[in-house]
Amino acid sequence: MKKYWKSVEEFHGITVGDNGISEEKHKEEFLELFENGLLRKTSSRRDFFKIFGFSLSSAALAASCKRPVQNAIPYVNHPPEITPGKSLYYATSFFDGHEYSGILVKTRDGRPVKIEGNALSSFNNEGTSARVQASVLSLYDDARLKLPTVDNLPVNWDTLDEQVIKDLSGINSEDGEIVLLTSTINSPSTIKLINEFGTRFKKFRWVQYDTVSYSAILEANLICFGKAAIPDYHFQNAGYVVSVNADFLGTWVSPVHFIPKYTSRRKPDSPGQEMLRHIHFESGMSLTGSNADKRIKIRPSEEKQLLTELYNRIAARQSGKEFQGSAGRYDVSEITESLISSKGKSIVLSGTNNVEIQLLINGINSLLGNYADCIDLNRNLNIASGIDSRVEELVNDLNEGKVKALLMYNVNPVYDYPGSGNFLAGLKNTVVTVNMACSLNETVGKAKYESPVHHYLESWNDAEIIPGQLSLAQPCINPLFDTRSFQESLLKWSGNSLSWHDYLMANWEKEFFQKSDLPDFRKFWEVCLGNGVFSYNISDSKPVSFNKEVLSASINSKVSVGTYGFEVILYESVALGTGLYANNPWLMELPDPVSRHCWDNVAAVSPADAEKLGIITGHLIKIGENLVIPAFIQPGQAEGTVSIALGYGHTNSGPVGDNIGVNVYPFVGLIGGTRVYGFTTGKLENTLKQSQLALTQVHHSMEGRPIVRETVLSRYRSNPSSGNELHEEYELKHRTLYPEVNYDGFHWGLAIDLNSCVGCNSCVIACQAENNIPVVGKAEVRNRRIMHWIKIDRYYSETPDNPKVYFQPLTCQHCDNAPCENVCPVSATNHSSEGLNQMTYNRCIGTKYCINNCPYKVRRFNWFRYTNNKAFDFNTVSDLGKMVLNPDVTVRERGVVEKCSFCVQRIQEKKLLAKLENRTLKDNEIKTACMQACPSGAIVFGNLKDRNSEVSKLFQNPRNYHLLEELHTLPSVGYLTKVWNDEEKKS
Amino acid sequence: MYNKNIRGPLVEGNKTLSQISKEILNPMETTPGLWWYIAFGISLIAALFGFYAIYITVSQGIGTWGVNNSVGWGWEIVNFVWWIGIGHAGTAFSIFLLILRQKWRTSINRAAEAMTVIAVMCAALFPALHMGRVWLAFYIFPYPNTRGPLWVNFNSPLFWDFIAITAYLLISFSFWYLGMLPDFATIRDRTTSKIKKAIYGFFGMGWTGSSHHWIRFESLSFILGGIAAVLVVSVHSIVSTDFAVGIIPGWHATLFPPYFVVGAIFSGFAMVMTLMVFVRKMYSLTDYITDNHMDAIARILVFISLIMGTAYSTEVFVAWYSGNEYEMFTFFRNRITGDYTVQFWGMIICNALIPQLFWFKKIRRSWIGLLIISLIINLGMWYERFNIVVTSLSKDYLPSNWVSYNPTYIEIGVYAGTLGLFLAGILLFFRYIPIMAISEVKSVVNIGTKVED
Amino acid sequence: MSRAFKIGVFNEEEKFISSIKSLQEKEFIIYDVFTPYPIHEVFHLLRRKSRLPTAAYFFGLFAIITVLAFLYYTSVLDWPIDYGGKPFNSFPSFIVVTIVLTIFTVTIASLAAFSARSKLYPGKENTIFDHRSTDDKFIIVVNTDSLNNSQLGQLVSLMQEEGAVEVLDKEFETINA
Amino acid sequence: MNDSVLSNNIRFLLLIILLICITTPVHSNFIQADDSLLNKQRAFKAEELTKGERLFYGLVYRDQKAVSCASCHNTSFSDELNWNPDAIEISRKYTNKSADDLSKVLLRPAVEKMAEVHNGYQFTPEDIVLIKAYMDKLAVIGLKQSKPVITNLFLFILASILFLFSITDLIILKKIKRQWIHFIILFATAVFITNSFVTEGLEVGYSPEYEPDQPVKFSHEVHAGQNGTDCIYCHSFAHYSKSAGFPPENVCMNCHLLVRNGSRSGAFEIAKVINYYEEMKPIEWIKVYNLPDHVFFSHAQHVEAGGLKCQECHGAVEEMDRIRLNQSLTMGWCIDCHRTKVVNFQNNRFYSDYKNMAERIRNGETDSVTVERLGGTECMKCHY
Repeated sequence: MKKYWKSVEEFHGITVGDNGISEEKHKEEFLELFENGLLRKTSSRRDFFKIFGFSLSSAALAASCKRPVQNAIPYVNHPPEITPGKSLYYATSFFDGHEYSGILVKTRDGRPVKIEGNALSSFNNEGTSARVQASVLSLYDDARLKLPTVDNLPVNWDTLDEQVIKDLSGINSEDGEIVLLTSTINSPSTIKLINEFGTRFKKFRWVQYDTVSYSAILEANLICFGKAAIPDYHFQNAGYVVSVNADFLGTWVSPVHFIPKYTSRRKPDSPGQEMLRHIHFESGMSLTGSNADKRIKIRPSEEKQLLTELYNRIAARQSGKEFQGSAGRYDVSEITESLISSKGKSIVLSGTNNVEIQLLINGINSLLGNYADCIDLNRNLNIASGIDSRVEELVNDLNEGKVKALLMYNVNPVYDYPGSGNFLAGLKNTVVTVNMACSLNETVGKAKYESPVHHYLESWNDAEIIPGQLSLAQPCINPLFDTRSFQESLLKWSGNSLSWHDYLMANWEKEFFQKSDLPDFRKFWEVCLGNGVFSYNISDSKPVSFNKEVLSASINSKVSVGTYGFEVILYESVALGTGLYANNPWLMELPDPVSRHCWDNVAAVSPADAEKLGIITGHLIKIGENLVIPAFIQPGQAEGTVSIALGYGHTNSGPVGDNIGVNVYPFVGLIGGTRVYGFTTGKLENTLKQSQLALTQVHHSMEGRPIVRETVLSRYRSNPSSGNELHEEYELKHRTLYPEVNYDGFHWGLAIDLNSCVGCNSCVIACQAENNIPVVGKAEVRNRRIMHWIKIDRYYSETPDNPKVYFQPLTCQHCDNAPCENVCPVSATNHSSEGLNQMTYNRCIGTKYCINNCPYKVRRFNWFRYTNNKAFDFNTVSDLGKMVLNPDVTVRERGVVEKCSFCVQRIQEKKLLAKLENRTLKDNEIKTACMQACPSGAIVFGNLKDRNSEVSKLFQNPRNYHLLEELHTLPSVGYLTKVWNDEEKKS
Repeated sequence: MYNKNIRGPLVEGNKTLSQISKEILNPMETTPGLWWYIAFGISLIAALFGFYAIYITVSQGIGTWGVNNSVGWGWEIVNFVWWIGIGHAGTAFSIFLLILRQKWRTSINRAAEAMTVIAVMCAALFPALHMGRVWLAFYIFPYPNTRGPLWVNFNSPLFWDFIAITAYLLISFSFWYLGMLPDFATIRDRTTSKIKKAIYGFFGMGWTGSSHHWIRFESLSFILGGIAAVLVVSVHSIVSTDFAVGIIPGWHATLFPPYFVVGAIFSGFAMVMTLMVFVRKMYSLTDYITDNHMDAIARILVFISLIMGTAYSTEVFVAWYSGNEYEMFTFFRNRITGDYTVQFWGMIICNALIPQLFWFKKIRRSWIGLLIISLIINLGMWYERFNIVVTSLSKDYLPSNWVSYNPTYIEIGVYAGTLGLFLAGILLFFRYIPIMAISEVKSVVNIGTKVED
Repeated sequence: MSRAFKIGVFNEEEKFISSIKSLQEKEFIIYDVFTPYPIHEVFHLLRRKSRLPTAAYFFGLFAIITVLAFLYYTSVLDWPIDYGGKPFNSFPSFIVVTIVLTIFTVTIASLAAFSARSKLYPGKENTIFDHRSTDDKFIIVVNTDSLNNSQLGQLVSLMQEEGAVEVLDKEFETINA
Repeated sequence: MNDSVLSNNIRFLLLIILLICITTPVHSNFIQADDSLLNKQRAFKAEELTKGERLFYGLVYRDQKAVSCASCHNTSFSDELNWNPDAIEISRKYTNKSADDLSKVLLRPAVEKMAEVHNGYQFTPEDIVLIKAYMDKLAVIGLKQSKPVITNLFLFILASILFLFSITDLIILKKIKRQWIHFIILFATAVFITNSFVTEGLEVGYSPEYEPDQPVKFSHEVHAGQNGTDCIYCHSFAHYSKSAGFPPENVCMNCHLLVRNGSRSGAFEIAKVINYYEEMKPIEWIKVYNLPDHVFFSHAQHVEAGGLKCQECHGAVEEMDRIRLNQSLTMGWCIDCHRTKVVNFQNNRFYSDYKNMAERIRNGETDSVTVERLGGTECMKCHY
């Protein structure tokens, strides 16, 4: 057994718990729900019958002794597709300018309640990220903009249109320049519309602005291959991956796209394929670094030298020469050998927004011939198009008064542009400013015209994420507020009388209909709308040629390797990303997968530095002159570096997101036309003031216990049950006094492959959305009362210097010999004949005995009333926020215990469906929310009584074991051992 | 049989029977001293604070306490077990000593039983309060209902606990009350106040001291004593099953039932001693509660202390001997060393080491020594329960769930409230109920003067 | 119809007991004796016996059977529920409940039996022959309704001989006992 | 001495009588009308309004016979089902119409049933004007409403105090010498207190025979009974959704586009429905079968998969005018049924997954499979 170490925090005795409820200031928002909906004369398709939805949700929440009179309010005209009490799914697409997923939206009685992955969307293949899962809550955000304003005064749309058109034509007649600043747009119809809009004006510029920029990749590829695009990385074809500072499993480009490909090659036993080996260089501890077989710490400033050496070594090896240059701090000779041996089947990538580095990457990949199978520039990812220099140019132009009108859509530069003061000054300097935002943000209120746009679930759209892979977005609910889609506004302001929906259809008829083999457009449209996606073959363009000249310059340019001071890395956190959803309480409370803290951003410092500076987790440290932020001792952090998450510190994002953490966007540098996410400072001091952090896990070592069982590939090959020897031993030891319970029909089980799980946390939010799990807020998280039914435990082993990281999703194990069931005095928890550990909320009196007696501690207690309680004003206080509640799951009262139910509502629903259809249940028909959301397919649910079901097979797998199986609790959850593609550590 | 010449008289001072009545009833018939009012005032303030804390708990939720998703039980269960333990002394005194025909118990058992009843009532408050939905507490009754009928889980130690405490409270009260019948009659027949006569007459149930009454009284005492002896053992055994049936390291031990019972008697006797020191001082009843009484309790305590020490070392030994890594962690790295060393070593020192001072006669005969050590024992017993409840939960199987636990002022308030209630109850008991069983004292006043057969 | 009693009041236990003995020798029927504390010798002399222990035994037997039957009925027959893989008839856990509930029942039933048999209940007002008997006096009460004068005289002298501090005459219209 | 006892007793009795007087529910006749609204109708004098009221109540005799409008058109809330429109509804409908309109409908009704009843009414135009005046007033002030002055809680507390007092008096104070008074009081208050406890306790979440007035006087007896409409025609989702569904108004209009005259309520109630539909307002029906929110109940499961008839749970709806809660809707009621109902084990292929059970049936060990035997009484079949 390996030697596991005890955590840094435990040594210093971090206090995690302070009592008292945080008094969140509650912003009273008037809910204009009933004004439009009730009296509307026509009830069209997807009309949101507000009263009905409301009465249901209020019914779900009303809890009192004597029931009040309940009304049942039917439709006046029944919309044919809505069946009260049945879910209706709409295929649509999620794209917020940064992240894309093809999704299905589950609506109940006209209101979207859950996002699910669209299995037909090959891009994300039914997986979704936490942010996509949580986006449904943003629909019901009180901080959404509710009506158009001019100079911050409410107006109606006609007035606004009139004034905007007048202003724009005025500027146009004076030859003034009109600029449209948007987030990345990959909707072909919208792009066409923008171009059409632009041609109406004499001087028009369209600038795309990415909050977190991929400008360097775009520019490097433009230089090398003549195409400004982010290539698609085919990890499923790669046998060897070297990544540098690119958290492609967590935040970089499109994790939800990369995770399934990556994990499909990380299976130790997939036939005919070598398991992928992954080497990762980075400074902070990222999700990708945690999953890498080998993680090497570097300082950001060393990256270029490292890649140069790698390039030169490969080049030297290929030309048969000895490597001549100077060797860096890390011996990359082994990596060089491996890369060359898996030539054409490897990927080298970097996430650094630096053109030179990206050129080097391109050079290495070209040398290795990876552009054939592994890196696809032809079918590239249309996920980011912003070029930093163009934005910078725009800001300068704004300040110089060259731009007369600025139209902004889905951007928040006042918050996230590095020189936001500069931008704001430019904005003030511009005559006509129009802001089109969906929800409250820092830029809102700064422009003359506020033209609020629909939430994506309310609007039509399309997207071409990869050339040839199109998807449609359709409204799943009538607009809740007096908003209008961005495209509708453009159409209006360009004098086009078509509605955006008609425009979209017309464009599809013209552009894409001929690419299908369906006979008429109506049919084509219906099929596309039903599937949500449409793909067609694009011609394989000729092999890209690599422009080698450009490289020499960047190889020869000198870099200074930082040897003193601290290098600060600014990164996107897995939960909050760029900070677009800061007001989403689900995401705010989602713990970071590695540091396991939430409700804050922190400065991750390395244990060595912490010791040097006397820092303990929670100390406020001062970085540079004016950045004061709580420190967090992050094992694996490179010495001399500090990592801080972007996206926090909002000042105007709504009651949840405001004043949480520190905004570090102002510290993003602008060097040579690209944004640099980091800076170097000589100054880092400990203020010794203590800040209370919301940590959800304070002990990080497994203490030598066989909790996550692991092996390495070579040992696995010789013995598939290596690392899992205990399982057989305990199976033999299991004896019972009592006769074993014989399950008939169904015995539900869940298998979790620890090798596939990358720890992305999307299951956590999926579960939260599905099961109406309340948000408890920072103070209660600190009191260790987070409510998530599934959590992803993270353990470290080896040295705190550069630990190995393990992720383990932990949910109710549904033990057949459940210790919790025995001890409940009122029989509120007992076992079902289908192997479910049943928790009956309405019977529970809250003795908490079951919580104590659960060895896995997966039961949660409703410490307070989280619904209709002003102290917990997240999403279960306002009527609007409550609309996200799943009507099939009871909202729990104060004082009852709750826990994972294996999504019993889904089990019951599918069983009923099978009964109604007079057939047996199919394997994989029932999917729990966590299984469905998992992009890597690590979670498999099914019937253990069915020998042929996928879960049964996984339970037979020699890698399968049960958590704490020596207790003979007989869990229905199985884990598959973690297999590292690494040589064995000599202990 | 008891021989006065060897062991000294049970009641000193050659009292006549009427003198006994008069002296024991003295606290009831005279206005109490200032100390009584001050003490009562303090206890009322504490109780009021407790009521406030209870109000907050019930109106806002258990979230106002420091317990969390890993440590589901905190001070409330610690205090519950502590009170229940204290509540064992009265019955232990009355019953074990009754069955063993230890006549020296007579001047102490009333107070000890009163203490039992009040302590058990304080204890019973906690399981009720720790429930998330105390208004649905009736679900725990297995009564025929409209739900199917849905019964309760008879396997649950908490259900056992519930019925055991209910039964214990009822039986302790019955036993206590039964013993008071002749005394109430004495008061009724002695007093000149009409109100007192009416009230004590009502509660005296028409007792006359007839031979018919006495024979049935004696016989009922022995029945109740006999079955309550079983109950005393079983109640704390059942309380211990709350933990012993659990699967958590540090809980899952077969040692628990005897260990808890002995511990309970230990804390109960210590509390009796604390009280007796006060009673002797405040009411000058040294003739009834003689130095020999205190000596006897101290000897029992030192004996039990040795048992406790053995139990503690057995626990640690078994944890090591079992080779179970979770048990070893709990004992060696979370109690002996680790975050909870104060509580663990506090427990060892207070319960196993300091009571050894009772080997010295000087200390056994010094009221201040008795007082201090008895208080220390009660503190130690509180530590013991804290050790069991909190340390096991705070670091159990999965390190990801490990947390620490700190009480909030609400929890402390509830505890202070029960202390206040207890003190107030005891003070009222001094004031309105004969401190000693008058009839029983009378029956032993002359015992041992002539050596019986 | 009123009833007359002779009441002998004694200060000391020994004298009181010997008085009982001599009265019984002279074949006086002692109506009752009242003492401040129980005296076992008196029970022997007056042949007082209690059948409460027997009753309690049957209460206990009844309780055990009822409780076990109830447990079996509720957990096996009426609504069997699987708790942590245990069989429905998980007898060992029933033992605890049975013991405690049996004790509970026996206590209640014995108290009730005591109350009923002794006719003692809250608010009951019994005839008090001499109110000092609950304090420090030992009292012998003899019903004198059927005694003639010589017998009365003998009775009084006998009591006084044995050391009665007082011998009183009392008449009561009704006797509550 | 006797005097004082007597006077004591008399005083006590007087006190009780006084208490009874206080506690008897007092009905206030009318809710005070808003003067400003009445002022608008000051065209009529108070006497005239009174006369209008008397006419409405049939207190003005003509030729030895008087017609009382109020005898058919309720002027106060009533528990009895009255098919005729309430006075208030008519009044509101005619508020903005002239007395002439009223006269036309009143004396020459077009609707068959109404014509039958109103046949031979003789009102002078003046009468009608006065009646209309009264009805306008009624439209403003609303129906008579009984307002119980004291709540049950007050009575309950009073009874408890009396109870405690008499106990105290019986034992300690002994003011009242006659003990039978105590026992009467004790008995009466004990009965009252127990009764309150039991009734209030039972009514927690449970209201048997609940039969509220609906916004439209819809008769299930007419629709489902006499006309034989299938339940599914209106409650159309019962076979495939969790909810059976309340019929949208366009379903009502399928028939009532043509059928404008009802057999029970004439044209008035149907006109209401049509009005709702035309104004695109939903009818806010009052739910009778309410399950608590922690219960998941699926109609599809019971009707389609379980093959239950609607009447098995909802009773003989086709014989009810107003819908009445027919079941206790307690958990015990559900469980009883789950214990006895047999599932369609052999014919629904879904159940073939229950291999042990199928085996036992093949072996003849058992013949019928109840819901319970497939886990139908487990918590998470209904609560999640």
